[in-house]
Amino acid sequence: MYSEKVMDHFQNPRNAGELENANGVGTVGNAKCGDIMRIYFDIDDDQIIKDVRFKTFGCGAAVATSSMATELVKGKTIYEALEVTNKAVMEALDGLPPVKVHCSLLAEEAIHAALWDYAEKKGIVIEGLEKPKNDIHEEEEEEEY
Amino acid sequence: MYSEKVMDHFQNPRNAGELENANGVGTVGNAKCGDIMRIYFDIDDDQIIKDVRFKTFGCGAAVATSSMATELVKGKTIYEALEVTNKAVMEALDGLPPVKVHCSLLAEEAIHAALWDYAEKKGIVIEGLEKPKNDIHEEEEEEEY
Amino acid sequence: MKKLIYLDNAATTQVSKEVVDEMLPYFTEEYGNASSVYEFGSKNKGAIEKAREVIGKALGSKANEIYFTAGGSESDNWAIKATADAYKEKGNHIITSKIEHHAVLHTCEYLEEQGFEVTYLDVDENGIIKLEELKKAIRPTTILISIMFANNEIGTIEPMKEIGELANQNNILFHTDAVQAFGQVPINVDEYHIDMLSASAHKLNGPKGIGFLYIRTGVKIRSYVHGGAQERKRRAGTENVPGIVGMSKAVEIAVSTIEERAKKETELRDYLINRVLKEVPYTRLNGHRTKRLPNNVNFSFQFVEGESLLIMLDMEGICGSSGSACTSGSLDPSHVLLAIGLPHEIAHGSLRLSLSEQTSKEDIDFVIETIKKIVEKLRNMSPLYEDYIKNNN
Amino acid sequence: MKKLIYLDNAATTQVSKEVVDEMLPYFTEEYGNASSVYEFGSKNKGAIEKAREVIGKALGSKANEIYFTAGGSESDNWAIKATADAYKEKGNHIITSKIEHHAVLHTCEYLEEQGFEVTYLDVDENGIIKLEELKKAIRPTTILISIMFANNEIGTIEPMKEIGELANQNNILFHTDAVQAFGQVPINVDEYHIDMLSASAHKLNGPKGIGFLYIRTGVKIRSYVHGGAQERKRRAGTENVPGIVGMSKAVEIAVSTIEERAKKETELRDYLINRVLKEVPYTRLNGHRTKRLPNNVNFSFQFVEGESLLIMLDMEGICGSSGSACTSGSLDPSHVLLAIGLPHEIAHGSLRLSLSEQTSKEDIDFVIETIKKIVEKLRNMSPLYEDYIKNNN
Ligand SMILES: Cc1ncc(COP(=O)(O)O)c(C=O)c1O
Ligand SMILES: Cc1ncc(COP(=O)(O)O)c(C=O)c1O
Repeated sequence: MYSEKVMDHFQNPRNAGELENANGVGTVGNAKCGDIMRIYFDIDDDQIIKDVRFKTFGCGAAVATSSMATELVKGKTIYEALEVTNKAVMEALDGLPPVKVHCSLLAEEAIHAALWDYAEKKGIVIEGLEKPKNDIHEEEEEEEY
Repeated sequence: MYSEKVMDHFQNPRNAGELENANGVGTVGNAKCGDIMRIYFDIDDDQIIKDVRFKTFGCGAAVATSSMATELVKGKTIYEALEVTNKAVMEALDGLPPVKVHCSLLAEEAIHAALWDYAEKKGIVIEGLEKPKNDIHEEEEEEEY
Repeated sequence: MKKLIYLDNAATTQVSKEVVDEMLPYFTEEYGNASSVYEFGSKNKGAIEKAREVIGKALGSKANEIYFTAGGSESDNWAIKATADAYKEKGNHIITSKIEHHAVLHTCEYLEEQGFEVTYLDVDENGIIKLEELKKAIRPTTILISIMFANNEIGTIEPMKEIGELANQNNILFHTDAVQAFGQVPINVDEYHIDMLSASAHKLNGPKGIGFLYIRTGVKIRSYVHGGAQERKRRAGTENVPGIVGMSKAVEIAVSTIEERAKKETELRDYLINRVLKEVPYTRLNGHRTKRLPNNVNFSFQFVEGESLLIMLDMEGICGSSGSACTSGSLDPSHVLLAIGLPHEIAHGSLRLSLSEQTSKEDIDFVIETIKKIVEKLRNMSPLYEDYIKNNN
Repeated sequence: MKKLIYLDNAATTQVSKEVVDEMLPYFTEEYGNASSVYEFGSKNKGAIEKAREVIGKALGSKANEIYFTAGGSESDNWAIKATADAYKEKGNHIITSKIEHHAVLHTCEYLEEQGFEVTYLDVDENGIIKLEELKKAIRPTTILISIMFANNEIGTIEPMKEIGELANQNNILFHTDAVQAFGQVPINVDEYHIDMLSASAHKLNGPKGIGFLYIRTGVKIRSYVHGGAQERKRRAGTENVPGIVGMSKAVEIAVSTIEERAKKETELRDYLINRVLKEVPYTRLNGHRTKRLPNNVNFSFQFVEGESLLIMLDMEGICGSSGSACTSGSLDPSHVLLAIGLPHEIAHGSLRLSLSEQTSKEDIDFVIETIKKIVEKLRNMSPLYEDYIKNNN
């Protein structure tokens, strides 16, 4: 069901855990959908993401996308991080099963939420960043035959 | 599906064929139902059935019941023959599958038809003998569950 | 063991050894649930998807247009009832033929009880539906045309292409019961504009209890068996993996040998037909002389009743059938033979012999000689024959 | 091969060797059509009738009250839809429960679309239906009560006797989905006033794709799969003889070992339950503590999501499942766990382990240790756990 990359990131999640000195924390998803992601950023004065951690309650894909998302943003500026889309996360993982695409959306949204938190704390505006919804849940569609 | 007795009478039908000097011939059934039986009697002056033959177009049970019916009436008086019921034929054959019971009715009716023909030819009345219907066909019933 | 000449392959076939070998591991080794998370189920899942591809390829369809069922009857029921259900807003009229298998006919009769209208098309003396009649039968409310690919009793192959085109031009769904044809004659669902197609594995040396329904992308029918999310939520029930794998193998073999088998069987078939017609008087071939399944032969022997004939053949080790296998036990003569215009007493005297790859010329020679003897014996016992001879001498 | 501890026997089971051996001849040797005239089909016919007797005996029913189907889903669909169809003059109301298998639930939802009214009974925190609610739900128009014998996710056994008596007193038909219970707990259809009962062979070491519906004499439902005259005209389709024979053998074995299996499995089950509840904090047992299937265990591990847990168990060679097997791939949490009152996040974290005769104490010990490690690992990654600890310290 999952690609090798997904399985690898699920079994050996990168950057799992908490970040004591985080200056941006975002939590998205909800228990009803079965996925909650939290991302912690340590962003330095040059607006570079020096360190990142995540915690995720969710399926294998949710854990793997969180892990991959943290990899993709680590060492990037906040504007570069803003460009990390769910598509990029999925591609980096060699794809996801259709029913799991929403996990990658959640990862994108978690990055945005952490950036938003950072911006609020700093009192700055990150251009192009919208206030994240914390409930990303695509309606499961009737399959098209 | 069939008892050994039925199979025996089907494979080695007794009294199959035509009787040249028959003085009573009865044909019953119709092609629509898939069964036609004809019985030939040679009845002597003491009203004893001296010889008997049959011809049958029909299933295994139809052939076997014809064969058995001829056996049961051979050497009997016409009144004794009149008592040979479809039940007697069936019992003598160790039973018939439910869907084939109508064949034994046909055999009983064929005897009656041949007796009727004899009576008409002789100008006598055989007490207890009704004019046979030549179409014996039980409606196949909806199975009872 | 007694000699056995099995000529009832239209009813069901021997499962080939390769098929059984393919199935075996899925009983005792790879038994995990195919719809599961664990790795142990993934081989099953893979096997199912491979089967879908094999079958899709055989039909010129996409893999995901193949849905597994328990056999031909379920496929027919599903296609017809679910179409009625899904398209009832569009109309309530269905067109089928008088010679369909009971799985189609009784389903249509059931729908009539539910308020649908069904036209049962006549066929000609060879069992071919009349295209003019079909054209005339089409109404604005017609939602489905269901015509079998080839008939199970008399082997006649219907004009699929013409039917498909008519259906297509009139924007009507076209379902075909290809239970007899699939694996015996090449089928391409696009060429014939087929929207739904039923098949059953046990007719082509696969296992019993497994079949499929092809459903063209875009056809909006939903589940017939409701429940779990299997088969993309369209057919519930734990996947019958051994059955699916067995069917896949059977299809693979059937497709790869289709030409040589057809050639061999057609030759034997024609040999059987020609000799019997020549050597047994008062005999009729039922079904079209050439537009027929390579393995199907169906005779009517006048003045002779079918069951008696069958039992006597059986006593010589020859397995044949009379009328449709599924209705044996019934007293009615075959609806197919009546539809091609046979009178009752002749319809009662029919014999279907359906060949397989295994059938040999020696078998057929023996069958012919046996038929000759038996038919003569039965005619000598037949009051109909007696009357006929007396009236014509 | 990697070590494999298969604890998904509620989803499907290994076919036992004796069962396969029994089936094998019917693929390649005794393949003739069971509904035929010839002798070669009669062994098949005999095998089918013997199977009917074996199963009838297992249920305390007559042989001719057993009808073969393609599995549990078809049996459920048949029982419910055909009852609706046959008794619609009497009424249009059906009573079922919120924790039924989807084969029952989706069928009932389908009937609602067709104008029937369905009451879905609540259950208590252990998954037992409330008899008082059932009593109140009964209307003059109620034609059917369909309550499962035992639940497939949480293993809870329903009060069959009480339900059957209520149905009987009120002259309402009683159907039970016994797919999980049959072969695991003794069932007598008369004792429980059961009018229809669904079962599926692959749940008791029989083959997939075969099941049956028990229909009490006098129940007037007709065909669901229309077509040929098989199964006394009530279920069309060429008989799946290998499947029927395999199921019969599986039932024979299951019935003859039912007590010792139950004893052995119950012991192991309770050992697993007790240790996990004691050794893994924030854990809940779902389903009734004692009124449960001998082989069913279902836990919720708070702060942990089920699929992650399953994959990690799988990596250690342990096959389990989460929610109902049939809905995996779905994002919804189990309807059963919601019905017993679990909040969503806990419902998402459930694990079903279903034992077999083969399961050993060593297996269970390994499973317990593995669960402990994995749950800890996942909790350390869980934002819910983090919040919980912070809020409670
Ligand atoms: C309670 C219950 N009912 C019905 C079914 C459906 O049975 P099958 O998958 O054999 O169709 C299952 C198993 O999946 C079940 O556990
Ligand atoms: C033309 C046709 N349709 C449908 C069926 C039914 O298939 P099954 O018996 O596999 O359900 C058969 C065979 O019996 C058939 O010949």
